[in-house]
Amino acid sequence: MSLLDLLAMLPILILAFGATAILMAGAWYREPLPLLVGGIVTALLAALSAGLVSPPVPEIAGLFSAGGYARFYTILWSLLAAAGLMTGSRYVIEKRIGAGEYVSLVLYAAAGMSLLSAAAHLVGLFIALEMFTLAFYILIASNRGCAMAAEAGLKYLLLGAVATGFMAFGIALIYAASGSLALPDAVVLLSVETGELQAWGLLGWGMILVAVGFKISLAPFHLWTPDVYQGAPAPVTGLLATGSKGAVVAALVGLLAMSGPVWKDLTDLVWLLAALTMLAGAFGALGQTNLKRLLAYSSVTHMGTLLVGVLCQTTEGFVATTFYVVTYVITSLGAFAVIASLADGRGEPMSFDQWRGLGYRHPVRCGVLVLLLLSLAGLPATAGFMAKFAVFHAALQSGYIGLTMLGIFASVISFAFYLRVTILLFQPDEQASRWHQGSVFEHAVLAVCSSAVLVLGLFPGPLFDLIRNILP
Amino acid sequence: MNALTSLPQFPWMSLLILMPLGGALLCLLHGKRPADCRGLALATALATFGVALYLFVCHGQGSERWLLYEDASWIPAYGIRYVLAMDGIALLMVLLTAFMQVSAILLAWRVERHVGSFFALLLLLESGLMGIFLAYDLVLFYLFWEVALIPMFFLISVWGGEQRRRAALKFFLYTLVGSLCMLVAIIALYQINGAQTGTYTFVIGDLLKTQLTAAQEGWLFAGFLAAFIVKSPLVPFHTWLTDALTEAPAAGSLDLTGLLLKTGIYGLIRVAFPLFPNATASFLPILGALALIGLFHAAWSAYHQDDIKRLLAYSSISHLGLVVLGLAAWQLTAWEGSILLMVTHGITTGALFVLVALIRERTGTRSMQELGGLWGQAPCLAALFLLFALASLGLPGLANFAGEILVLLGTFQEHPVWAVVALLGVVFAAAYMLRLVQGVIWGPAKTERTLPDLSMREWLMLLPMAILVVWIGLYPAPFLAPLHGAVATLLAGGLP
Amino acid sequence: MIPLGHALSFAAALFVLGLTCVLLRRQVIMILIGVEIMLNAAALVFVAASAYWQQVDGQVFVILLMAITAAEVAVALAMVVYLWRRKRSLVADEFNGMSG
Amino acid sequence: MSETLLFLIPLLPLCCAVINMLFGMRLPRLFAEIMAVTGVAGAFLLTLLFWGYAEGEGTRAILFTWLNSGTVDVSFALNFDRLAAPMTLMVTGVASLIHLYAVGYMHEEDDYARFFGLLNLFVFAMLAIILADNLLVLFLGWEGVGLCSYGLIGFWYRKLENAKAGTKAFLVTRVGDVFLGIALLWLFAVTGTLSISEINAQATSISPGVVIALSLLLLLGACGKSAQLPLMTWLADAMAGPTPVSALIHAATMVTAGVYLLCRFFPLVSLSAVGMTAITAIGALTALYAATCAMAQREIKRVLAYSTMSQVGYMFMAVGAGTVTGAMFHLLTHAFFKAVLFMAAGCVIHLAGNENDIYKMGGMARRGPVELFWVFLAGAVCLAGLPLTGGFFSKDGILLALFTHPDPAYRVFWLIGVLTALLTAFYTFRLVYLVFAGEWRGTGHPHAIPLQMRWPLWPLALLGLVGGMLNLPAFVGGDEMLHHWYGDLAGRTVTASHSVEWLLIGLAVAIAALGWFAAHWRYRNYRPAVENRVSLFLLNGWQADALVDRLFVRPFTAMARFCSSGCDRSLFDGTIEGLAKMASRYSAMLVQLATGRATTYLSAFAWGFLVLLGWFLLKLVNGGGH
Repeated sequence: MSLLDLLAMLPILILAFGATAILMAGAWYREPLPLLVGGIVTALLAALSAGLVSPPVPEIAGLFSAGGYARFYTILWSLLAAAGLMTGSRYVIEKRIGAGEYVSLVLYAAAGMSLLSAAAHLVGLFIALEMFTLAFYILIASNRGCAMAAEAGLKYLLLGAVATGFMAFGIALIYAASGSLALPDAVVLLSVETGELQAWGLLGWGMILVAVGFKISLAPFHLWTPDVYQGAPAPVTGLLATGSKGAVVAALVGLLAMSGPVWKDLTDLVWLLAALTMLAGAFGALGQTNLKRLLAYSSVTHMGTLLVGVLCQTTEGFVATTFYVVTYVITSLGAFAVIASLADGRGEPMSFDQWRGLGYRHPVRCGVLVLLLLSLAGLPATAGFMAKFAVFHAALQSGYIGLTMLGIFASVISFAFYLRVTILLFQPDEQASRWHQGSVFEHAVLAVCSSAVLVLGLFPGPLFDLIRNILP
Repeated sequence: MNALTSLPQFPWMSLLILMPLGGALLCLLHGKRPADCRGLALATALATFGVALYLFVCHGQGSERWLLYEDASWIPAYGIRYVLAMDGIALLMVLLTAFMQVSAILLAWRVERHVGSFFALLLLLESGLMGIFLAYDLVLFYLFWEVALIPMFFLISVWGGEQRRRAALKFFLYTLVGSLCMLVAIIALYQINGAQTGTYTFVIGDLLKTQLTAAQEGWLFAGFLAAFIVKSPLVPFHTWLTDALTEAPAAGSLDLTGLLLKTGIYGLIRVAFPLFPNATASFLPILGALALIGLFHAAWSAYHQDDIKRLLAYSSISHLGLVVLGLAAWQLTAWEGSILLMVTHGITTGALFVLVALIRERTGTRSMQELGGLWGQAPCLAALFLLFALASLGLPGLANFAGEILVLLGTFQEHPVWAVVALLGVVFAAAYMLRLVQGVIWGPAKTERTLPDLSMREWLMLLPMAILVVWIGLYPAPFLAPLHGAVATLLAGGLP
Repeated sequence: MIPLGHALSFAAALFVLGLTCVLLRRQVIMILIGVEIMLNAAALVFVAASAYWQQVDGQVFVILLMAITAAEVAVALAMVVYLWRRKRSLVADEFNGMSG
Repeated sequence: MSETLLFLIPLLPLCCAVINMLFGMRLPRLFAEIMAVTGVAGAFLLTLLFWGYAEGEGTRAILFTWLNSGTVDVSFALNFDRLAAPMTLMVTGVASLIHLYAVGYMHEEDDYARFFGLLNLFVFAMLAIILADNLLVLFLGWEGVGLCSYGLIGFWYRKLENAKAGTKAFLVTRVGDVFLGIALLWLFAVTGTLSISEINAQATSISPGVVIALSLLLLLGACGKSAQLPLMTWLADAMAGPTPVSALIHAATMVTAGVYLLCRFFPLVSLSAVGMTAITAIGALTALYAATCAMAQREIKRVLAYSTMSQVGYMFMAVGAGTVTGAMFHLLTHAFFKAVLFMAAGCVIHLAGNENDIYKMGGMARRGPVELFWVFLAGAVCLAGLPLTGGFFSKDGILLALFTHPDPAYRVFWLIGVLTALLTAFYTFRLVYLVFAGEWRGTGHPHAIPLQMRWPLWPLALLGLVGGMLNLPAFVGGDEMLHHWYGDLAGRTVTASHSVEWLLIGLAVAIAALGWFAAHWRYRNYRPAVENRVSLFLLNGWQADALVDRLFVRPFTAMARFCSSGCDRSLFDGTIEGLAKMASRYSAMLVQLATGRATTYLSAFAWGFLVLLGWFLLKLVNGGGH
């Protein structure tokens, strides 16, 4: 591994070493705030380096690509980590959670996501996936005071472990069938390879799909989502809902972008998954009376829509998917940040009874929440609309009319449940109680997210062009 | 058109859209001080109206296709442009919007809860409407189309009546289904056209040249139709309107009936018909039939109502049925009549909604069972109520008649039977309107106390409307003049 | 040497066994053991495949897999201990506070 | 240009109306009244002043363009010609007298501004009908008079019955207006113009079938306003309005607008024999029907209302018989004596203490001022058609026209006319006897009758009596003035041998006398009314209202209920709500999948995997994955 490779993976190194250093520091230095700030700075540094330092080599040790696509996501996930730390700061301080551990875990997770999005080799894929999955096992259960957190941790752990098993076996089968773990070859060789081995290979891809389906919670592998989202502390949920899913999707896009005809065999399976997921998410969310669970199901719907974009396998599709990921990450993170910012001694406001009439107690943050929800629903002039627009455009172009119609149907239903929440927020209710007024960090995150949602909604042009350029 | 775009001109239309938007933001910021909000909102609305009036007076008589045209690149990635174009029809609608908005804001003067947000939403709605009437790029059009829904949704769901949440959701989702169908159609059309010409664009003017097979044209047209018919609304897609109008706060229902309904028909005129001439040609008979059914169904339903607001809601549907009938006749006079009728209906029915709100303020009820004898208690109020009711039942010399008779004269040229049947609807209109008048202002007074008559502010609201109603009734020429060119072009470009 | 097909079939059987264990047992520990079996099945395939293709990649991956498994087990057991402390029980289904 | 000044005739009342409506209550009462009266009187004087314009071809004037779109070009145009001029003179003249009368009649009413405003507005609208050169302007007046009559019938709005009567009048006449509207559209479609004079000019070029349809439509339109069968039910109830209103609108002017309309379009209508016969038939039937009803009425004003109906029926017959002169002649005389009768009736009601029922009156001749009796009698003899009165000559002219009509079918109408004349004489004198003869049977206390209510009666009564001079037949040495004035507008010139004319005169005299004697024999000494089924049937106007209710009103309301409750509430809303419910049911089902137990999720995992496996097997089975 040459020096150039090290330079190429500078951002990752910053994240990893920063994390380790803070972990060490945390061991005997118990003051949380400096550690948090340190973590935030580290994450921002990583993002900066990824943005400024153009890597000298296209690939790192044949495991990870260092192309524009990878850098783009590295920036995104580093910023996400920073935002996650900002939203999590008050939670860490008030719940007396070891700041060192928390910060380092978040940074590790960010590193993992960045690597996953850059994976150019099945080994790299596996390592990266495990990297942030392990981090999340701990983060989810990190709130020791709360039974739900433990339960969420358990559920995520069990399913995650099984998913890992599937992942490993799937990779193994592919390797057996194609004789290579490097990504393009694994697929290409598979497609030229004939005989019964190819069947094994396809089976392998199927198993990987199962694992992926768990990570981005596609129906029927989505059932854990609401429980875990509800149980995990909101800042962690924010990361889980955005980063862990986005990174996987990014990897998927990377895979598909270079994968060839083999995937044609998978298309109608993916079609089915996308349709199921959109509907399951939409209908599941309709009956919810708990904001976090509602957001969980809505994330399921969004993953379904994303899958539509992935399915297209055209440049349009990949552009749309990537844009969708970005907007989804921003919006969803913002939504959970609002919840986190309201949390206080009583915990987080979750059930609709707690939210009723809150719009009059905390107008600004509820206004932001409404904006974000409308963006999630896909109202024009917000980022969400441009994302949906791009995806449907791509889908129609590839002739997936039925899927588009399903998507339309799903978004009608999603409008229904998002609007129910907005009505709830501004329902005159005198006994609506006050919640925490939120820290500077949280407000900063909210400001960034909401403005980003509007900017991307009104002037998405530059981002689209950027994505078009960096696609592998 | 290019000549127009090339010469630099002041972006009046953007101003029309942005001014209310700015006002809305200011109102939100000043939410703590209601008085400021009122002043701000009124000032904004007046300024917008001033601009609209200036455009009407100075640019209204142009003879070229577009009186005003603005074009700028917006989202090059998808060839989406920021194109605003104003012809005579758009000009009239813009003028109507600006005018009604002033009254709406005056009507909302008494709102106590969250004044800032209320006025902000009203202004946001205004800018959305302006956008709908001016946008000439399909994505831009769709954007405003949806954006206009949100303020109305909140106006209903927060400030509305007892059933407000149900009504608001129903209103939003019902119209949303339609507009999402339109979105799909828009994208599909965009792709077909792009595949043919190689340049991907959403500008309506460029999409006109798209070559479509009959099947494609039918489906796309259906997509657009879904949005516009639900919004218009034609029976049987009208039930959202009655609930929304009944539950909405006074200013909201004023805007809803006076302006938001018109967007559906406007969309037909400006987008659906020109883009899909052949489909339109084959669809016109169905449209006419729907219009007639709506006309009578709504009139009958109106006759059965006890809540006067609901009655007026149905009367709106009935009138719009006549408007659509005029369009379906596809004849110059009928079209001009329809558009004029859109405007006048906005004013008269709007005024009636204002009066209903005032009556509600005074008596605390909207049920004809409990109302009556208003003439003895508040003569001016009652007199204006009578005036607008008569206008709305199409009394010659008042505004609606001018539009209606043109529609009928034009329609009779093409489809005598339609016109005759529609004429019968005139009796129906008289039936429910006189029932309304009888229930509200005649008869013995139900309450002994004398009610306060019109205040200064209320006069300010109603007097301009009354004057307009008489003016358009007797001398509609200035409002017809801008239409001639535009309508002729549309008709020529529309049917092959 | 053993043909790849046999190895694959055997590994598949192993995998299925692990999966059934995961599905049938209620104890968290047992479920985790089932997962371990699944992972080992994967390892087996890797070994066989690398032998078949005459490459070392497979074996490398096996080593890696072991390491990762170890890490995972560590976390998992920590979690188990934590759960036991909370709620003197390790039956997975008793942790059903949230549903719907 | 001076002919534009002609617009002053209608605009003068309009201005007074507007001023009265806007500021009337703020002005001193006297001023409002004076303005109202002078407005109309001014119009009268102007008509006299501009009389010259009417001669020859008449004068057209255009104020400004009203509607202009495509081929439609409608302008406010009036046409002051030989047909319009006398009518204008009559309307303005009678109206000014009635306004004077109204000043006295309403002197206790507080809401005078609305009253005089509407009354003036009515005069304007009526003049618009008369002078309109454009069908649409005529329609404006047409609806305008309807509106004013609506407002004035329901003037005492606190009694809901009055308001209801007004609404009824408006709606029933609106039904007629629909037919007029259809005619309007159709005329525009065939002639491409709405100018009445041009339409008449082109009349001959329209295909006969269309002409028949058009004339029938016009007839139906006229029926609405003139309360002819089948649209007559509103007039009797319209008597709920103040008496001056009944005198002006529902006797002298508005109800005759239909006749005027037919005369206006005579060049068109006269082209279709069918149309003419229909007009005559309608007129004859209405005349008979109304006369029979009038015989059984108990309220003085309702008697007069039905008599109006039947007299207007005569005018229709005249038009149908082809003599515009006859129609207009009877129209004018009828306007005079019927106005007198109503105004006198108003005085009677005052004297009887707002008592309407003639069976509770009697002895009015001695009770009230004596001239009241004479004036009423003058009107009555004209109505009954006693010799040498105006009514006598005009009615006789019509009967003669019917008798001498080439088509033998018209003999039947003539017979009906004669029979009606008999009945007319009878019920007229029944009225006179019951009201004025015998002893006072009432209870109410008499109100004083102010001066303004008395002397306007005289000129009208006089006009009614000597009205015959307007168009004295040649054989009694008259110069058929009106006939010559109309010239080519006059329609068919009735020619008959002197013997026939004398015969008819004799017959008419005999009939009038017969009617009188019958009434004398029956009502000379008061006997209470007989209550049998026939009289009740006639009292209720042949149960017309009940019929209309069963045929139209109930189905309409039923349909309304169906549309509102049946369709909207149940069907449309039901569907929507049903969909919503279904969605939530699905959601509930889906949510149940998430049991909260990790094992469930694991098994879901497994199921998903199984599905995958199955899918792969499928792919392998059919043509192994490539």
